[in-house]
Amino acid sequence: MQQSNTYIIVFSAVLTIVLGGLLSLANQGLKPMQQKSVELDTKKKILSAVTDLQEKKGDEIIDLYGQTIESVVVNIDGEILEKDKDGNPLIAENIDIAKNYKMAPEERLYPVFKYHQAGNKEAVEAYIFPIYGKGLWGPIWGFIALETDLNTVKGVSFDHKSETPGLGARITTAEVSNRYVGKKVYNDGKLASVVMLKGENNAASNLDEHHIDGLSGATLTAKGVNEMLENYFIYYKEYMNKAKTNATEKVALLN
Amino acid sequence: MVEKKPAEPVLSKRRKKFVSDPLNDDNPITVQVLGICSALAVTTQMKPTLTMAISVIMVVVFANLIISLIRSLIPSRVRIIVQLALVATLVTLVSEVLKAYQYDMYKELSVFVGLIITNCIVMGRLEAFAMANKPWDSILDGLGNGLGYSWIILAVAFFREVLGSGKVFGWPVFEAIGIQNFPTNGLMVTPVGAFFILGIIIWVQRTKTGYVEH
Amino acid sequence: MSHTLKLKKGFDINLSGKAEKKLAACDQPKTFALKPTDFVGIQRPKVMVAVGDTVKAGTPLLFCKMMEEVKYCAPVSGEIIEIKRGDKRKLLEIIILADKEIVSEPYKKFSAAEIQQAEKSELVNLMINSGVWPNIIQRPYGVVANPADTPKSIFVSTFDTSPLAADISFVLKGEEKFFQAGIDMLKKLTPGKVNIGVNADVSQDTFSRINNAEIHPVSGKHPAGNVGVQIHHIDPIAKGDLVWTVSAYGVAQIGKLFLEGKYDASKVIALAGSEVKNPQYYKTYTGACINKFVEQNVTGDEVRFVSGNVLTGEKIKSDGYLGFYHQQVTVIPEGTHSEFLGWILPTTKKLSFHRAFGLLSFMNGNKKEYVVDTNMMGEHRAFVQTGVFEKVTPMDILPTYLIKAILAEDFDEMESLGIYEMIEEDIALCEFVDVSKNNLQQLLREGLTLIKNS
Amino acid sequence: MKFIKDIFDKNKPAFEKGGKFEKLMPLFETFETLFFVPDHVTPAKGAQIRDAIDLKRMMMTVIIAMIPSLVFGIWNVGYQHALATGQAMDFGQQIWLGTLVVLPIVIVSYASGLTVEFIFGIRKGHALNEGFLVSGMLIPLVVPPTIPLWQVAIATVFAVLIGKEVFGGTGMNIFNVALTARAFLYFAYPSQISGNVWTYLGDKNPVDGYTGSTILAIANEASVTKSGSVVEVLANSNTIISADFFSFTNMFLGFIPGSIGETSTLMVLIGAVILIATGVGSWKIITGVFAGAYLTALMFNMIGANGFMLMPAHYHLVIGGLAFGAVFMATDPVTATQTERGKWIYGILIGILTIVIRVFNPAYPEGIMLAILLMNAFAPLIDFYIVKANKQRRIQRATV
Repeated sequence: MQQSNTYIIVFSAVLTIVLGGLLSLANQGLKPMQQKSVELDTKKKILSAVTDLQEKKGDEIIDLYGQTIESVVVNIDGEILEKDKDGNPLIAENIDIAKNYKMAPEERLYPVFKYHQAGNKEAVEAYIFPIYGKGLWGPIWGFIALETDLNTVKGVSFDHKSETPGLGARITTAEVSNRYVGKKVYNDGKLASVVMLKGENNAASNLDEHHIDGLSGATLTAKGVNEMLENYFIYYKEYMNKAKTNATEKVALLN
Repeated sequence: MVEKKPAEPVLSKRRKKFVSDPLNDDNPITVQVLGICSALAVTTQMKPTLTMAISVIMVVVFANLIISLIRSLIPSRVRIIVQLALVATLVTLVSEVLKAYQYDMYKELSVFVGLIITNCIVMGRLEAFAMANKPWDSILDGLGNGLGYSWIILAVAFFREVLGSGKVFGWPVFEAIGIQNFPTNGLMVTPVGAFFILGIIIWVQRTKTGYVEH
Repeated sequence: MSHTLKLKKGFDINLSGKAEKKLAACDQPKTFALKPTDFVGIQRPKVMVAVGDTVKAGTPLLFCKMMEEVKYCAPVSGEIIEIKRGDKRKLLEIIILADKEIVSEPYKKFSAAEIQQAEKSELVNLMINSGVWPNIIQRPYGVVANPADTPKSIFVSTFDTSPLAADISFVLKGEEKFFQAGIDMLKKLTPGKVNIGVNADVSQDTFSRINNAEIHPVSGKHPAGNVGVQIHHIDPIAKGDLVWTVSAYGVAQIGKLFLEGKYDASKVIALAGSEVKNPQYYKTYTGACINKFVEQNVTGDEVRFVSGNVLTGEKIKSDGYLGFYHQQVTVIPEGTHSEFLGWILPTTKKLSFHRAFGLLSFMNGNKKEYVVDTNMMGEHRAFVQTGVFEKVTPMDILPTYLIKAILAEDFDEMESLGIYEMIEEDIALCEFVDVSKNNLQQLLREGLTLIKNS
Repeated sequence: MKFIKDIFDKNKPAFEKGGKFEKLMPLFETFETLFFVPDHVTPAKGAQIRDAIDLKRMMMTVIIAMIPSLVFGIWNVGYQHALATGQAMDFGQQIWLGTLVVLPIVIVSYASGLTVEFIFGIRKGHALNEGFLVSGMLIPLVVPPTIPLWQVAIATVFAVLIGKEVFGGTGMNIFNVALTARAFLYFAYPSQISGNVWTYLGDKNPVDGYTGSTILAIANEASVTKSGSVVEVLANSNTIISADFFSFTNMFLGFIPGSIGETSTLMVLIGAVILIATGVGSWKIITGVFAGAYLTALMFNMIGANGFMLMPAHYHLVIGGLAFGAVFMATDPVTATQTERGKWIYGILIGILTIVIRVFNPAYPEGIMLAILLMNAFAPLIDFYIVKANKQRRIQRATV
């Protein structure tokens, strides 16, 4: 049966309206849930650099985040920024690190997440810094959490786009990230960073507080991680210095 | 008085075949070799694979149902575009729902859910079956093909996750039975591994059924 | 005389038991046979005689229903004593008990000058009825030529490089005049040339003085003497081309028919091979029973009698009959033995074209003569390409690919890879050197049959 | 020999049709033909005599050519162990240790591969094909001595199954079986085979400052981290053992860590001489690979964008598995090009690709493996054009 053009046009129009309506309805209806999902995802990642979240459910995480995280955005000089160039308020959680990475380091925005005791903003327990860099095949990124001395590593979490499975991709495993815990960033006030060594099963004598065991066969990914960490320690240097002074001041005040 | 023909049972033998045939003899992946792209891409772990499988079942069942319902209304000249529009709408819906309730899966599957649109299984069933059959039959046909697709990708995912990550649905099986440090097979994590697993499944299946390429 | 064609590829199989160049005195065999199986093209033979009939040399015995005009005639006069048939009544042999004195059918005589002047149709008519026509072979396919066709050229190879081959110059000694007449006759059959391949490695070749034909000196190892190789280099066959070939003996026989007016099937054959006590030449007739020659003249119990040479010939019994086209009988040991670790032990005694570990025959130089038996020397295996076929095929043809095309029954590939240029004898050396022990000649024939019937 | 023959003859009926072990006939046949060349004779029509060559002998030739590499490899495992752990070991101890490490790998490789072959042989009812005899020896030679045995087994089974049987068995496979095994290991268990710590240490600790990395791994890293010229970095590596540990001579002779059979270019060249002299390996392919690699490396020297590019061209020929691959893998008659002219193209392209992969691909230092596998895939295409040219000549000839 060959329908007339009018029929086809009418049919198409009706179909478009029905399907389009259906889609926008779904979009509107699901929007709040979706936003919450995105938010949860970001917050989960930040928190996982300092605590174990395995047991917690979505709402609990958001609650926990609200209670324990205070976020600020700083620039390369460690100054806290409230508004962006266009005058919109800056929210640390919404900053796209990957986009910032494309700009010159001086122009980037650097979010900082302060982890404190639930409800008590003063009792800071850790600082969480997002990091970003290049692996062997593509970008790698993650968060590093430092203790209040801004020297001892409290925890790290890494992620990557396309490192070699079984080699470089191992940076996401707990086995590797645990190696960082307790290591020191500064050596006598000088930046020493935490460096992943070449090859696995290095002699214990080589693993001092600035060095961790490497990844067999993934020397180049390890090199990317090392560079990423060192870069961001430099970028956050000013902020860290200020935070340290504040902390000592506070301690002095309390005394 | 005209005697009424007794209604066909809801699950008559004929209808059961709609569901059972695509599971093995006429499997969309291993026999018709459709939907290979997603079979390779999403099957590193079982969880996203299951999500993908359910998504495809939903899309193909509902698309079959709707197309079958309005089949007499669809102008034949534009039927492909109508089918495409419907499938695209359903896929977008699935994608939106995933984004809202299963964000992890949404991120992981990302583009592959969208690619259900181009999955030949869906369009193929619409054109070959739903356009010419009643709604209930079409639902069964969609279900059969969806399941046929699902069990294959789940099987592939099972082997890839067990061998590649030592886990099933994220649960470390080897540690559970006392094998620590199971040497995971990196090949299984890459799409190449999926090729091999799929190849072996097809090989075994064809040896059993005696299927010969025409 | 044109430029010498030098062929680098190939391999001479140097066997012991070469025939000494002298004619042995020996009684003629009692029986002779015409074997329709010798003629590749014959599909539906029709016998024209019955058991008990008496025939003369040149009396038609049978024809093929596909090409009725060509008659296959009795080589000797005598009485038909048996018509042997095999499975499905396939005609195998027509056996004649020979007269003491051979009587020939009288045919019209021509002088050399008359041949030049006579009508072509008259000459052809005589040839197809008298029994000499089957000497003319058509390429492609290697079947008896159809008298209705006109070939673009005609080729005659006057030397044979195959193992233990009869020396054609010796065999045709004193027949030069018939050979010349035969060439003159052939010249009338084609608008093109009659090409004669002569052995450039032998000086003073009688055949290089032949007139009315193009002489092509050819030098090289086997298969340089194969007419197919010579055609390939001189005037190759493309799709749709027809070329005729005649053996040197065949040319002389044709000449004799015209000059003497009779079908003379007498020929000199070589009896050779490592198991022959006195390898030498015998004068007899086409289709002779070989028992007279081999009786008391063979050492060893387990031997194989081959009508023809060891590369392309056919196994026959000790009282079997010489093939129509064959000019030699070869006797070699049968190889029914299993050798302990024979696949790895180093040896200089086994002949090999290869030099794989332990095959040291290449160190013997090319003068050494070998005794080779009929053992396969290994098992049949999947086709493994080693590049060795190309080394023994002095043609711009890739035998490996041709064989693969035949296995795949891919007609276009067979055609474009040059199947029209080959018959069994051209691929025989490949069959000999093949590591995987495939029967390539049979395979090639299957391919040719496929194409011919398509 | 008679009594062995008798044993076979006595037991044969059990394996023949209707016998108790009818299904195991291929197995029986394999062993019988290993001892005795069968008494098959040529058919009545056609070639009445055959060349003394057969596939077994051809394959054995390849294995014999590999023996120098194998023996040297066994010794080198012990030698490297002594160097790395700082022990004093005499020649005999080194050989003994090497044998203890290498022999199990060889046995596992053969046992697992032959098992698969037999299963398929029995299913299809044909005797074992000799092809695996070579592959089974190649596999141990291309893996590091530190490889776990179970990985050898899995890789071998995978290679025979996926690399060969799915294509229809020997003669039909597209990819070199041993390289398929190596590639499988490379992608499946990369940490064991990516070029770090390739010296067998056993339960001993290496001496301080020792690196068991392969030269390729070191060179590769040196070029990426831009830490000076590769030659310098090599000269400064493992100075703890000897100042010229990674000198050209040492690398050529093979006194370096690496895959069992690959380290000594000299031994490989001895194998090459055997293969070429016997005509079993194509000299065109071997020469092509070396020439292609050398010229490409020379060209890179001129460009000289990084340390690896600047490495002297002749170094490329003696490090890694290039020589071994060129001589024993690229020449595999089944997977290489089959036309004579194609062999040149095939060999040269392998050489070029090897250097390109080595220099430009930081993750896969061993270029020859991927280069050969890639060219395996393209070999039919090269042949296609050579054959096409042959056909073209035939057609043109006709019109002239």
